[in-house]
Amino acid sequence: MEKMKTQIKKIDKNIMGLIIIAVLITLVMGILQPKAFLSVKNFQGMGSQFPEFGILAFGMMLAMISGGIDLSLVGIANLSGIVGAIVMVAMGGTLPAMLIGILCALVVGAICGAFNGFFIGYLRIPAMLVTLCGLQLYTGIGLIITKGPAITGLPQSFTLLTNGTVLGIPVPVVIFAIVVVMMCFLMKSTTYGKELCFMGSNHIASRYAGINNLKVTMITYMTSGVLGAISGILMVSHYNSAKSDYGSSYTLLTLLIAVLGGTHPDGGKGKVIGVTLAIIVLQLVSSAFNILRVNAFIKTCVWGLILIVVMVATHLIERKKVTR
Amino acid sequence: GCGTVESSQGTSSDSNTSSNSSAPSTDGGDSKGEEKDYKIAVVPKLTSIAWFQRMEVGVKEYAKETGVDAFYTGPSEGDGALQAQVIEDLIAQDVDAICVVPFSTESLEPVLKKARDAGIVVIAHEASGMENIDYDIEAFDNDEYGRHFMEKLGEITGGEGEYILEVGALTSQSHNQWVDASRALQEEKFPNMKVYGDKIETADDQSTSYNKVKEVLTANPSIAAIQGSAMADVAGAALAVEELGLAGKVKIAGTSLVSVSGKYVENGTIDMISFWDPALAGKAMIELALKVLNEEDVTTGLNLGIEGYDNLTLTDKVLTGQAWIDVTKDNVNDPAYDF
Amino acid sequence: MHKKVKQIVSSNEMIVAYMIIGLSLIIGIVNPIFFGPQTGISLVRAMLVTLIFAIAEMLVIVSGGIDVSFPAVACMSLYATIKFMNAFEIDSALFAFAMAGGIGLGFGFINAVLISKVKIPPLIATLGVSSLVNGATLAFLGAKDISKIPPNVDRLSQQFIYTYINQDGIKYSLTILVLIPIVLYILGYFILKHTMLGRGIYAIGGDKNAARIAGFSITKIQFIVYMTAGLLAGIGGMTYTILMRQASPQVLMGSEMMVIAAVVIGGTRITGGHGTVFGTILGVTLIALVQNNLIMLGIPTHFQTFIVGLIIVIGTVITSIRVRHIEAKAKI
Amino acid sequence: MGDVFLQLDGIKKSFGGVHALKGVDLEVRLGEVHCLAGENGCGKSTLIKVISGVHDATEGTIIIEGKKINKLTPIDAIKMGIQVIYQDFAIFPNLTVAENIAMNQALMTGAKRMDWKKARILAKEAMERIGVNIDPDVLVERLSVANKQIVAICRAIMNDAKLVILDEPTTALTAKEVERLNEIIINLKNKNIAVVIVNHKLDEIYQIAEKLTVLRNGKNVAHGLIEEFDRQRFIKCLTGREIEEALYRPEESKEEILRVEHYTKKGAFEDISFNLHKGDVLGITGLLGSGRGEIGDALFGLAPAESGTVLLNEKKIMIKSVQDAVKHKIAYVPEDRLTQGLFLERSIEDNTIAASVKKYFNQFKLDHAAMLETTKMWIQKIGCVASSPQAPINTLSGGNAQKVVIAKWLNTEPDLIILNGPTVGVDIGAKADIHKILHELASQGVGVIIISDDLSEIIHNCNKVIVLQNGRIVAKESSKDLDEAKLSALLSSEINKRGGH
Ligand SMILES: Nc1ncnc2c1ncn2[C@@H]1O[C@H](COP(=O)(O)OP(=O)(O)OP(=O)(O)O)[C@@H](O)[C@H]1O
Ligand SMILES: Nc1ncnc2c1ncn2[C@@H]1O[C@H](COP(=O)(O)OP(=O)(O)OP(=O)(O)O)[C@@H](O)[C@H]1O
Ligand SMILES: [Mg+2]
Ligand SMILES: [Mg+2]
Repeated sequence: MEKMKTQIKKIDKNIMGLIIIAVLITLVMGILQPKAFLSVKNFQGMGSQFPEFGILAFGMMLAMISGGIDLSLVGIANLSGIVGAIVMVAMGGTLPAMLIGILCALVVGAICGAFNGFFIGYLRIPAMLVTLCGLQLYTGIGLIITKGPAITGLPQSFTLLTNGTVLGIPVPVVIFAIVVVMMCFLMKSTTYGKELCFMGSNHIASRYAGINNLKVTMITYMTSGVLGAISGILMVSHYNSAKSDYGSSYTLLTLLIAVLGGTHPDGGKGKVIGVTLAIIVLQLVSSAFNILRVNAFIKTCVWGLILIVVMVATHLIERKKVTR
Repeated sequence: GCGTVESSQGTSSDSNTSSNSSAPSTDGGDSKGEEKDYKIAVVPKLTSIAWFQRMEVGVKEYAKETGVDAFYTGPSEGDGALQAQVIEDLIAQDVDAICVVPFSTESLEPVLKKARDAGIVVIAHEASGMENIDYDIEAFDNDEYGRHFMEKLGEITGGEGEYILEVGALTSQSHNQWVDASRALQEEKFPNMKVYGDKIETADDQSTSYNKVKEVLTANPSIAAIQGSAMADVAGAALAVEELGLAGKVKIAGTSLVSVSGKYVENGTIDMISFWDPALAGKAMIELALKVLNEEDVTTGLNLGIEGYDNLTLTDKVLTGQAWIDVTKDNVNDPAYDF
Repeated sequence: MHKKVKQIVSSNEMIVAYMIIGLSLIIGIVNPIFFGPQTGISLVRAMLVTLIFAIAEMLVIVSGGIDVSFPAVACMSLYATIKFMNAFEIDSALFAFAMAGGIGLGFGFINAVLISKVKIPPLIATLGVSSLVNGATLAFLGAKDISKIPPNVDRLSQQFIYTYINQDGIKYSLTILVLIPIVLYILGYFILKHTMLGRGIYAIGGDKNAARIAGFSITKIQFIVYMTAGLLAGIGGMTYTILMRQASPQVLMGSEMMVIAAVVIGGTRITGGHGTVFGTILGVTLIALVQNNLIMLGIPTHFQTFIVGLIIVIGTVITSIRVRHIEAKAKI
Repeated sequence: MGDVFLQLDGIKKSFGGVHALKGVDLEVRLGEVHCLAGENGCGKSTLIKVISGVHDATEGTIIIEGKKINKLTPIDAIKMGIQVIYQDFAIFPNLTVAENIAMNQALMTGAKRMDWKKARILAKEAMERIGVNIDPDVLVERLSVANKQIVAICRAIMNDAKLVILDEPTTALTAKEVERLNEIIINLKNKNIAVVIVNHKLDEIYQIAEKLTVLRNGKNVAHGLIEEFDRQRFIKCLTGREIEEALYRPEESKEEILRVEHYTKKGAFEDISFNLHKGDVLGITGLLGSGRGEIGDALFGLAPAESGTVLLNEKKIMIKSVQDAVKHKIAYVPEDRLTQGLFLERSIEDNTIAASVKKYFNQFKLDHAAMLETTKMWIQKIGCVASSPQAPINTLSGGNAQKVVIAKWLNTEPDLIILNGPTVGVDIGAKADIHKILHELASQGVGVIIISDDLSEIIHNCNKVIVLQNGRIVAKESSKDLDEAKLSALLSSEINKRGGH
């Protein structure tokens, strides 16, 4: 019983930390800029921003739990967005066309993920290398398809997907919430979720336990790819166009979110709730910076700083735990 | 206005109209007395390059001199998605006007539509084809600007020889417009000149420009002139030309900044660079936004009281000025152009 | 002896060499201009800075780590140095390299602390430092390109050790800066192969635990490795500035991918412990060849990202499969 | 006998919560051959690592040549003349044989340069001393286990050490090589060098040792001159018990569970044929590198065999992957518990259900309650001492953790269970528990194969034994006809010449 309590305490520390940060930012901003920060509009504005990179961050989380990393997510997002957009435009922008376009995008995401998974799981090339190459390849294919310029001429109604609201809640937030629920289910209630954690904790032991590491790896990167595609679809809708270099700055951001959300860089550990909170915290920080008109470079600088500080803090906490 | 239309002559150095101190002159700005406290945001493509840092200088100056709450904010990287997010935040903050230089025009249409739906005035720059804007303001007519390079190159090469055209990206609308106009003029006015190969794409990167120009000069040593479009194009070209021992033999002109290509202009490897002052463009955007907010008339002949933007031509939603600056060996050391 | 020959002919290096030769033949057949001294000179110049970064990266990877912060560190080093020198009117090439190298060394130290002391995974630590350094450069030093390089420094770009003039009278000159990678690679070869420090780098990359037990100081070696990588990033940055005659705070960002790819294709195992100086040169050559001659092959611009990616994937897969092959071979 | 070189007093060492050493004393004199004995997992290797500065002792004092050492680092230890052959060799796979051998010397002298010529000469000399000949320029990752062990030995003996420690140096060696090693040890002793040797094989101990220290469960239980220990006392000290364990000798049955024929994997094992009847516990033994582990790996699909047939319950099956093996209800308890058997940071519950997650997926979700129930059931059934099913597995003692590894497989209800070193690092009590579980399984009709180099374990628990050398079966015996001495002779006799050197 004792142990269970301490364990609950341990889990909550990370999540508590994130909640405290979120509350602090809201408080400080509420005092400094109540009108700008606490307005419904501002929260709606945030709501149309974070789902894009938030959904990518879940892909990164899965890859990191498996003991790898997925640096190709942005490439996948854009490639699947491009394919989806082309299909929609080619089919005339009707509702079925949009649905088929979305489907195509998801399939492309899954294929790219399968490619990553194959090289990582079957050929056992380190994930970092594979996905770095993958980023280059998918971006390259995107460029070949578009020849550079953005694909436009998408049906106007498609922009509603991200620019509309449901009961005052931006549609992307609704989609994001669905993704969160599905991720929770995937991690908690499926065989795959359990096996993923096993493989990430100790991939040798998981092989010796009869877990099909190749299959788990394939599912991981394919899911990651599909999440990339969902994010890609959101971007296509948000920007009403598709291009091979949208969101190129999201890679670092997703990595930062995953680590901040308590995902262990060596694999095996990661919580959907932690990552969700980290996404929200980052969006709050970003929005606060914008309202305070902080120089964008400081933001880049601070992202790096947060990443390092989180890692150092984790290290210190863990060391204290060991010596105790 | 002080009326420095430095178009084709481009030699008058006008050191008296030092551009970084030129606030909107009073005759253009008298309408500002009665306005309420407007909040106007200026959003560049990205903040990490010299060009847009110069724009920031202009915005800050404007805010300081007029007391209007005009501010500069933007993404640190060239990424259409990031720029859109900045604008989302601005919409949430209830700004009165957004002045934007779109990184990728397509990706901004939906979010600018949102801004306009929220009653925000949207002024764009370098984005003449956009739909969801109030007005777009251009420093000059792109065709005219492109042609003036060929005038210069034709003149100094004596209208003979092959030349190459560089663009930052094959997808860049303005770059292509410049070189196309330039080529059209050459065919008409300098029939003995001939373009060599395709447009060269440099990805706005100096070393790419360097490497590609070098490759072309190797393949065809009879090149007589080079016209660049992106900021780094002529600098890279000049470096290649110098290294291959062809300085003076190959004439170079194109868009660039003194901070990028100044020394090649000074030593004569580059014959002329042209640019428009981003600081002034920033000021012009804000000034125009104010006029729209105050529901003043916007018609051809509009005078924003800013050098080069004092007699604008309106076609559709696009206002065009005559704000380009030519820099040659003679005026390269003018402190007014030191950016 | 016969066995040795066979070993060398089928070594990793030679496979890359075959790829280089094959590719050269194809380019040469499509465009005969390729075969000429100017190609060599241009290629060396295009590779020069990458070579400097590559040997640093190779060092780090052999030791069992990775460094993606070098582009940001290089940019900070070169930009801060030129700015400082202009502000205080210092005009010495030696100072330029010393200061740039020193700044790099400092960030290398930070990397080393995070990786060796705090035990952050190298990829994440250096990614964080990269973001930090890049943001700081732009926020605190500015974003403007500086073309005013102190004359004595700038002059280096016009010093050549060999000039070839073709029949059209075009000069192809080999810059004196090529001596930097040459010296570095000779030094690198010597240190890695013939000093205990070098063997220690391989040792900790091969088996950290065994290295600790054998009496190597892992911390010390990691500090040396990451600080050297920082130093070389600074020197590489300064070299780039001199070559391009311009100091820009962002230019090198994003070059880490190609450098890592070049190192891996050159036979360095990303898991550490294996890699040679010669292989690294070949890896850089192969990538430079692909990057700089796609136009000669007439491949459209929008295909280039993909083709470069494809070559890297092929190179990586070949290296990885070879590793598996060696591991599966019967033991003696 | 010479002066006291090393003295340890009350050394304690714990890893997290596991107490590997609970107060050990040791005295080693120059010129003596001192044997450190004890069952698997009693803390011998840990003690050695404390002496060589790899581990910091949690408590206790180390006195070397009369000087009290406060903090000992590996390089200090080397400089003080302590050379070690570690049980896991601790050599560099990515470096050449010559380098591996010469490395310590260079580090000890604090050399800055790597002298390749000298390294080769030194390596050749060292190898000549034990009469082997391995190409000094080949990378160690290309070597077989036996040759790796030889490299480790060469590295330790070539220096002018004052104390040479050998942690189970003969696990992969043939009788002849063992003889050579013994000669070298005598040589060292004659040079007034102290030698500490860890060994499980009683015969080898009696051949060479002068002094004996016995550890049990992280504590000293006896020490003295070897003459003071007859075999019986020795065994009693080791195990802590007077009477020998009961032998497992079931009745012969005709019902065949497993038949393996001409099983071959190049470089690992060749032409292996055996069968297993209902009630049988089959023992597979051999030296390190003899292919004993590889047969287990192959039957579990980890490194599938290339040819041969396997019949399980009279049906021919193909095992090309772990999934095939799992599908045919084969279970495998791996050799290295820490890296292959356990998910160290995860809970007991997770570790228990790791191989059978699928069972708990019904009605579109995982049944967490059922998982917990199962875990509790197994904790009880196997007699695992644990505070809660949620406790991380690394808080358990070695024996209890091993029980969980076995429970993990039993939860899959296997038809055949293969255990590679089932009781390494497990204390007597737990060991007996585990053996009891295995006997029960066998009598219930589950095929049980024990792969082990613990000869007493094999003789006591298996009714059939096969002995391997260089991947071939050299003896198939019923354990009725065997005793430890005979089995030991079979292991290292040179029936099958080793290739390579
Ligand atoms: N971190 C811990 N928290 C709670 N109990 C622990 C912890 N670590 C060990 N224990 C318990 O303390 C006891 C002593 O552990 P130790 O590893 O010394 O056992 P042991 O005597 O060596 O047993 P074995 O022979 O099975 O390895 C065990 O019962 C173990 O379950
Ligand atoms: N690094 C470690 N972390 C946790 N536990 C450890 C570690 N090293 C050893 N142990 C534990 O300490 C105990 C003693 O192990 P040690 O290796 O010293 O045994 P040993 O007597 O050498 O056994 P063997 O005869 O099998 O070699 C074992 O229970 C083992 O599981
Ligand atoms: Mg041991
Ligand atoms: Mg124990």
